[in-house]
Amino acid sequence: MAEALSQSGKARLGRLFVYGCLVVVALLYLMPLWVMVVTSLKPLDEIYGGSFIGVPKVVTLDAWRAAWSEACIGTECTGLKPYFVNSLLMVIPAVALSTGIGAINGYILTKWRFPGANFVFGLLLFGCFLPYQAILIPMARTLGLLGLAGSIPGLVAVHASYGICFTTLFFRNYFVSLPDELTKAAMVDGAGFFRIFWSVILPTSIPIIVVSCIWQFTQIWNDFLFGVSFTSGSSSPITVALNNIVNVTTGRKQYNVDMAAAMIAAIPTLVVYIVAGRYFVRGLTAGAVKG
Amino acid sequence: MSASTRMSSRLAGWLPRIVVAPSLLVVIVTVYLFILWTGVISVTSSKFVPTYDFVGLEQYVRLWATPRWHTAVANLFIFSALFLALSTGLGLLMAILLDQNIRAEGALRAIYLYPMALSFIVTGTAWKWIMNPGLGVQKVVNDLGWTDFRFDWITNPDTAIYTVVVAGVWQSSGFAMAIFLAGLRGIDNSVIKAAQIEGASLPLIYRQIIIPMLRPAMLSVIVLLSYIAIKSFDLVLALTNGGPGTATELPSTFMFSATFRRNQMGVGAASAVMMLMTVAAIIVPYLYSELRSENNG
Amino acid sequence: MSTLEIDRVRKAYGHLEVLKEVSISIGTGDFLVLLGPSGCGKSTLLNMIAGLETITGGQIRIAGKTVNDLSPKDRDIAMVFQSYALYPTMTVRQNIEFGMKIRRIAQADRDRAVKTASDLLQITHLLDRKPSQLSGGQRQRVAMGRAIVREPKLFLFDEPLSNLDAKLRVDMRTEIKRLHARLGTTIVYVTHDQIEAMTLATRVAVMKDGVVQQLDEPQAVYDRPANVYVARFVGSPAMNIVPAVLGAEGATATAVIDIARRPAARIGGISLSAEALRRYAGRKVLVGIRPENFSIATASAAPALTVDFDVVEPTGPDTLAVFQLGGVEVTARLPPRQAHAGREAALAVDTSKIVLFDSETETRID
Amino acid sequence: MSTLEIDRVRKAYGHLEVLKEVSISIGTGDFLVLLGPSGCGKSTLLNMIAGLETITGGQIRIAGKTVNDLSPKDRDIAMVFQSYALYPTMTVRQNIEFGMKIRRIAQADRDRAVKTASDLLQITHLLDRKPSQLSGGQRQRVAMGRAIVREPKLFLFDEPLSNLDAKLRVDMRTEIKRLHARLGTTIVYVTHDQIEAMTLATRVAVMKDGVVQQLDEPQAVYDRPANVYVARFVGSPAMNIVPAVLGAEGATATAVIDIARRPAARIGGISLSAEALRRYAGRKVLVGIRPENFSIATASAAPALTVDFDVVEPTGPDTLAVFQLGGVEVTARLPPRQAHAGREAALAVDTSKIVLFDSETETRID
Amino acid sequence: EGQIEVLHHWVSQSEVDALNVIRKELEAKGFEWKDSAVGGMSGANAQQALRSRLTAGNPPGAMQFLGWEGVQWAEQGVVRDLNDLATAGGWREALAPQLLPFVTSGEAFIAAPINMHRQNWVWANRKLFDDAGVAVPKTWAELIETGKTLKEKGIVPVAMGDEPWQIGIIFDALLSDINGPEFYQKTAIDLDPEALGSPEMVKVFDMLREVRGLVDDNFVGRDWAVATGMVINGEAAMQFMGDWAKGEFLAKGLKPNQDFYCFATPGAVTSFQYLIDSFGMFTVSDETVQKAQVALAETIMDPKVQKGFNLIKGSIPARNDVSVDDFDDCAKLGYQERAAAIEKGSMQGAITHGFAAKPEFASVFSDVAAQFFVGKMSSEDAVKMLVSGIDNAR
Ligand SMILES: Nc1ncnc2c1ncn2[C@@H]1O[C@H](COP(=O)(O)OP(=O)(O)OP(=O)(O)O)[C@@H](O)[C@H]1O
Ligand SMILES: Nc1ncnc2c1ncn2[C@@H]1O[C@H](COP(=O)(O)OP(=O)(O)OP(=O)(O)O)[C@@H](O)[C@H]1O
Ligand SMILES: [Mg+2]
Ligand SMILES: [Mg+2]
Repeated sequence: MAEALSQSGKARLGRLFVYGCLVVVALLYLMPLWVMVVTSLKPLDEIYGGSFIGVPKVVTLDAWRAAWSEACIGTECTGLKPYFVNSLLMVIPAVALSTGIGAINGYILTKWRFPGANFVFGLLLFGCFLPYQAILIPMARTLGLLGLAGSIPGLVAVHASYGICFTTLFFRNYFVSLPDELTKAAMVDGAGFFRIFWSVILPTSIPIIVVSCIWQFTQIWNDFLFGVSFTSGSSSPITVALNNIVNVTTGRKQYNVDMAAAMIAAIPTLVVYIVAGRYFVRGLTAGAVKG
Repeated sequence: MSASTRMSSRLAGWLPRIVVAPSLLVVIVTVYLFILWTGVISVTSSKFVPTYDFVGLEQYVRLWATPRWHTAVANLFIFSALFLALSTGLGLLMAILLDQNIRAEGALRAIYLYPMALSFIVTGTAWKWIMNPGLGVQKVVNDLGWTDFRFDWITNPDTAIYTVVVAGVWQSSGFAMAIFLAGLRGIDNSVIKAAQIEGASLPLIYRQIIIPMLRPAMLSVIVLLSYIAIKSFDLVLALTNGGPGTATELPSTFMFSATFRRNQMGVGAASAVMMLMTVAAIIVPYLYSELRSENNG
Repeated sequence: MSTLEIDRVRKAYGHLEVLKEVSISIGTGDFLVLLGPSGCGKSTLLNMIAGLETITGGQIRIAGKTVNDLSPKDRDIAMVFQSYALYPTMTVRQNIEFGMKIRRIAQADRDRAVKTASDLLQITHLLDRKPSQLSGGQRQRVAMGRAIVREPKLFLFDEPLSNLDAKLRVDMRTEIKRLHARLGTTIVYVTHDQIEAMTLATRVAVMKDGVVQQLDEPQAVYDRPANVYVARFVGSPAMNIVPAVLGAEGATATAVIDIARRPAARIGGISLSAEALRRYAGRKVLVGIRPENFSIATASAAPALTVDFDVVEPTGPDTLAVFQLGGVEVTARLPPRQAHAGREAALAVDTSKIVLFDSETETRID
Repeated sequence: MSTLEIDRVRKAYGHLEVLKEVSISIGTGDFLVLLGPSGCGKSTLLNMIAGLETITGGQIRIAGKTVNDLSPKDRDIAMVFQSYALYPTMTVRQNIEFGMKIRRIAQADRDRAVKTASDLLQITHLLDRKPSQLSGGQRQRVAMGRAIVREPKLFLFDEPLSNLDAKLRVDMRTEIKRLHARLGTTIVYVTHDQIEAMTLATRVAVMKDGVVQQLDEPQAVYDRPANVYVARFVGSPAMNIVPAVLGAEGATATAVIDIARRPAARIGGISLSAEALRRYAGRKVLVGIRPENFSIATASAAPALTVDFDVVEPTGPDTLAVFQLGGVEVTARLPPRQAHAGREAALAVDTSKIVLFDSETETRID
Repeated sequence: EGQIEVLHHWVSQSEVDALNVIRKELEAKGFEWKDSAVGGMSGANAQQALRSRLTAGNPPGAMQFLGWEGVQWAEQGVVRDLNDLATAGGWREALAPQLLPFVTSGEAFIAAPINMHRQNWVWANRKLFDDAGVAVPKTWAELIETGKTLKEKGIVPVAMGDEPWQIGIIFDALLSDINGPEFYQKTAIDLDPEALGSPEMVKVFDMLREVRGLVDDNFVGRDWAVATGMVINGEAAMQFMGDWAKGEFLAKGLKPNQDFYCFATPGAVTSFQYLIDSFGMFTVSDETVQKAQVALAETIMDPKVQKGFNLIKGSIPARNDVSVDDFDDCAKLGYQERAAAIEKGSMQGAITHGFAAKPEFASVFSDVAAQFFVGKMSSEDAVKMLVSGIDNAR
């Protein structure tokens, strides 16, 4: 729709203004990132000497090295490396599970509606708004009963369960806009419930799969509450390790390592945003727009 | 209108329900059963660990007699209102600007979106420094010569909550922007042309025509942002840790500290129930109307 | 190829009755068109034949066998949808093959079937494209190809042409007609476009609010509509329905029609059964005259009425002239350049084509 | 109300030339239809007239005044879009009022204008509804109402009827025609539907690939198309274009056309200028015959050719018969029940309506 | 020989180095140490993790306890009784009696204390004191005066952050220093409503307000170690902080009394406000873990280990019978003052770290003190708020 608006002579000034605004906002947005980057490149003494957000006098990558492979988390001085792996082991199955289940739920709730389907959807949807602090203890008990306590599979199960609510929302709203005739055609062609889902519906849902994966990936990767509650020690996800590096009470904070660690912890999500960001907006356009 | 269909065998007809049942079961247990459990705790005298002796609404009375909880509730309203208004406004503005055929759209979009990707455990520290009058923005501006410039909200209990709003807006407005952008991309070009022919100026066109047309996008932005507002936890912990004093306490931090730091599990559960009720009061009517109108349409 | 019997079929969504005891039966090789306005239940009926909707009451028999409880894939049907419903992520070839793949037909047989169908439909060069790379007409052909390879007993079409532009619609119409002639399969075809119904069908069922108004050959529906509704729905411009008073003149009837600011027109020589003549003589009736049954009065065609033309629309081959008759607006289809807006004209009427309707029940009087 | 002159107007998007020196000029009260297939540049031209697109070259003058550099709102035009472009969040009344509000017209005047327009369009009872609560035809009326209240010098319509169903399209067409008659405003109207062009226009510009092929009165375009392209584009079913060899017989020409498995047909008595006759005698030409110019041979109309009918499509008022002639497929429009598929038939041709084209340049030979 | 998982919230460098003394000793005995650290929020995160794990039936072998935590878990019956070991090792005799409520439950010994921190220290930059010509203050009034003198010279008198626990350290000290240890006992431990609402309490808040006047405005969000850095750099003169701050000075090569002062918060009776870290063992069925638990408890109570640990940590051994000869001057001073305080009854647990009132009450103290400190509340209102808050938590 933009072309419709851009024309005429005085438009040039307007465009200058638009670019100006965008760049200023972008710079403001980048400010915390800049603080993090410069801090991570400074030696600790410089920071405690009072230089917090200025340009570093000495640039060193020690903090990054330390954060990745040397920093102590408790008495284990392994850096973030092993926890990074833990997080990957957690996030990949959890995202895959919640997205997969959400997709099939959305499929059923739109293409195989049964009496009460809307009610079921409403039940699932309300789960999106649950304050998680409220359910830690019962969840711990349940995981204990299931023998999943303190393990990555347990954490995957927790994330997947609560993720279903959001992914179902995403997929349902997307599938509502897919013509029902597609399903009917496949049925006449002789395809069954799963075959239609797998061969016809799923291949058309790439944009919303991307949206769902980005959202879930961000939420699960950055989760701390469940991580700290349901895992321990060497099976912790990266946010818990990050917390242990950062959240020092009666010790001295190593700000440079903290910042480097935070950025290392954020790399996967940043990569996901940058690589898939284009599809993100497209996917939202395609259907997730309805709340 | 849907392909709700019959199949030859009974089992096949039940297949969709059978497939959706496990998810439903999981959600019923992990959401509703757990809510119920929390509700039960809130009417017991539980302190350190759950105990199951019924004490009526005592914990609620206690909760509402706690000044800290009042602060938390008041803050939730201030924070949610400002956070929603500013994130929505800023997101909308950026989306509109980004929609003007911008050359570096991809890069700018990534910049606006990246805060969503970062964990607040550490960006909180960066913000803390930026807002600290002796280190951050105020110092930089003062050093540049404007010595009267003040940006010391974080030091004042009355204004500290606004710093949480600022950081929250920074984190979430990009997401609002993405949804609005998607909405804008879906608007019919010719509506704008029609308004142009009628002599409407660009700001007028946006104000009177395009923005009202973004209502569906607006709704989803508000739903998702409310979700973020209600769950704001890391944000407060990392930025102000509830301080100065208890000035930036929110219900979520209150709940956590009551349950895990103060041995008042009953009060924590009561506060959780209060929060859930607030959420339900807002969300349930909305869900109801959305799903109903879809049935009719 | 087979017969189709729809026997007192009903459909209700909750309290809403969408189809009310519909009975239609057609023979092998017939081309049945379900014609009716939006929302009259055409698609619902078609979906019930396909097995995509449950049947509330009555029976559907394909080739004599009741299929009420069969799933779509067991009914031996193929269906083409208004939106074509091509699988967007598959190529044309995969789209056409999909049903065969599911039925585990060997690759060689599949290739052969695809080849035959795509040659027939002239889409062989498109086989490796995705639907999004096709034009509307090409998509339509692919959808038909997908149906053809199934070699079903029954083809079902749900408004297959309504997404095409006018020009293409005419071409594809002819193509479908030709296909039917070549394959000889029984076809049920849904449309709200009466021209499609007229050109394609061997049998037309005109529907309204879930009730079949008339089931007949197309020309019969056109010439002898069962009621005013059908008369108006079939034909474009629609049949003119003019209030008149009936008079008897020997064995034929005369319709007396008011014309504003002029003496009443008397159109005589309308043939009618003796009994009807007796019953309706002197009473109000509705006179149905098709636009093409007016003509400019000449020596051989005596003038029946004199009117003032209101609007004149040349369409190329013809000119449409609009005027007032009996208090309603009436359209006549005349040869080009013979009508001029605002002018007076003397018109003749082909009385043999006139149809009369009861002014209360609006059903045809014979 | 005013004149419109389009003077060697060009439009290029980068290297892509979309309009190539288009020149059209119409007088006050004219109804100009831009007719052409999708992508030929109709909307682009209309948008340039409206001021919504920049002009690459040439001039556009409204009422004699060059408007190249005026913004849309200063051109005193109103426009109706294909998608209607109603403001979805405003009521019908607000939609109609919006432009007046912007121009700060007093409430009382606004109310009066809305009343007049809505009465004219019979949408008074809809004034408080939102566009989403209206049917397609009602939306169309609202869009027109919005245009009417502006009382512009020039109305622009961009395919305003193409989103309506067939029946409604016919009705709204008549309504627009009537509106034009009543208001007398100059109108530019874009469509790809030739029937609309024929019925509405006082002047038709047939376009192809950014070039105007013919600019004339509708019946002239129909009867004497400038080239094969126009001949085929205007009229439905399209004009039949048959290869033939021209022979001279005195002052008239005779076309000799091959017919498969039969002796060649000789259609004589085609009038042609002496010079053309000389030039084309004995050479290959293209013969254009409209479907309605065939008729079943009778005593008065001598048989010109005997053919085998291939497909026969009854449309109600007429029957379309398809057969082979000169190696191409030809359609004839005949009265109902006179044609039968697979049968032999003797046809007469109205030679006065025949048009000849050069077989190389495809332009008309006079 | 066996493996033991140890859940703790020590994540900073010096804490971890100290902990490694225990770990090495244990590993020397042939046991494997599985580390589970959960830092943050003064151990609340670790508490929460522990609670989840106990609920799930999957407790760690050992857990670091702070304040009443151990006792409360013992009351739930999930903590292992270490009485046999305690008797054999003579723990009771080696520990100050004030500690016993935190490591025993009924008859049972439920935790092995490793160290003792003193919370009510003042750390001061000697050079600034000398330049300003001021001496170590003997009373709070003197301290305030000293501060004002320094402030006039453009020095920040008191460096601190706005975290409630940093404010709490000052409040705890004032509670005892202004009105004596008995008042501290009555208010912070016995929660006597009368004492809580008394005019004496108003005086405490009045003094706290005076201290606020000595703090710069940029204290929001400041880390305690950053504040210590300010004292080291000479930007600020004093800091109220537990003895973990000492490590910062020593790490810079500064010498006690020579470059910096360490002295107790001034009071008529010098108080010793302590906090201890102890390790408790959870009841588990796995025998190898049980063996490791015994080994760990013995290691912790080993005087040699206590010495090694505390030399690094900056605190003093929990055991009274460990020689502090190798320790620095500040530690020696603390050791001496502890002995005196035990006799005078002024060795008392710190509220701020949960060694006085139970957490639900302690948090009321910290809430009120923090809100008072950062806001503009009057002392009377603060007292009222304290009384009603404690009442509400009962
Ligand atoms: N799932 C449903 N629940 C309730 N009513 C329905 C449902 N599906 C269709 N209807 C109603 O049944 C009636 C017939 O619908 P149907 O789709 O068969 O109409 P149609 O004749 O095909 O119309 P169109 O030409 O618009 O496709 C409509 O009034 C419609 O609203
Ligand atoms: N902004 C643009 N940039 C490049 N090419 C364009 C642009 N807008 C239109 N075109 C091209 O110009 C040509 C004419 O477009 P136009 O919209 O005028 O066609 P049209 O005749 O209105 O077709 P339709 O009937 O489909 O509306 C098309 O080939 C189109 O692809
Ligand atoms: Mg339908
Ligand atoms: Mg166009």
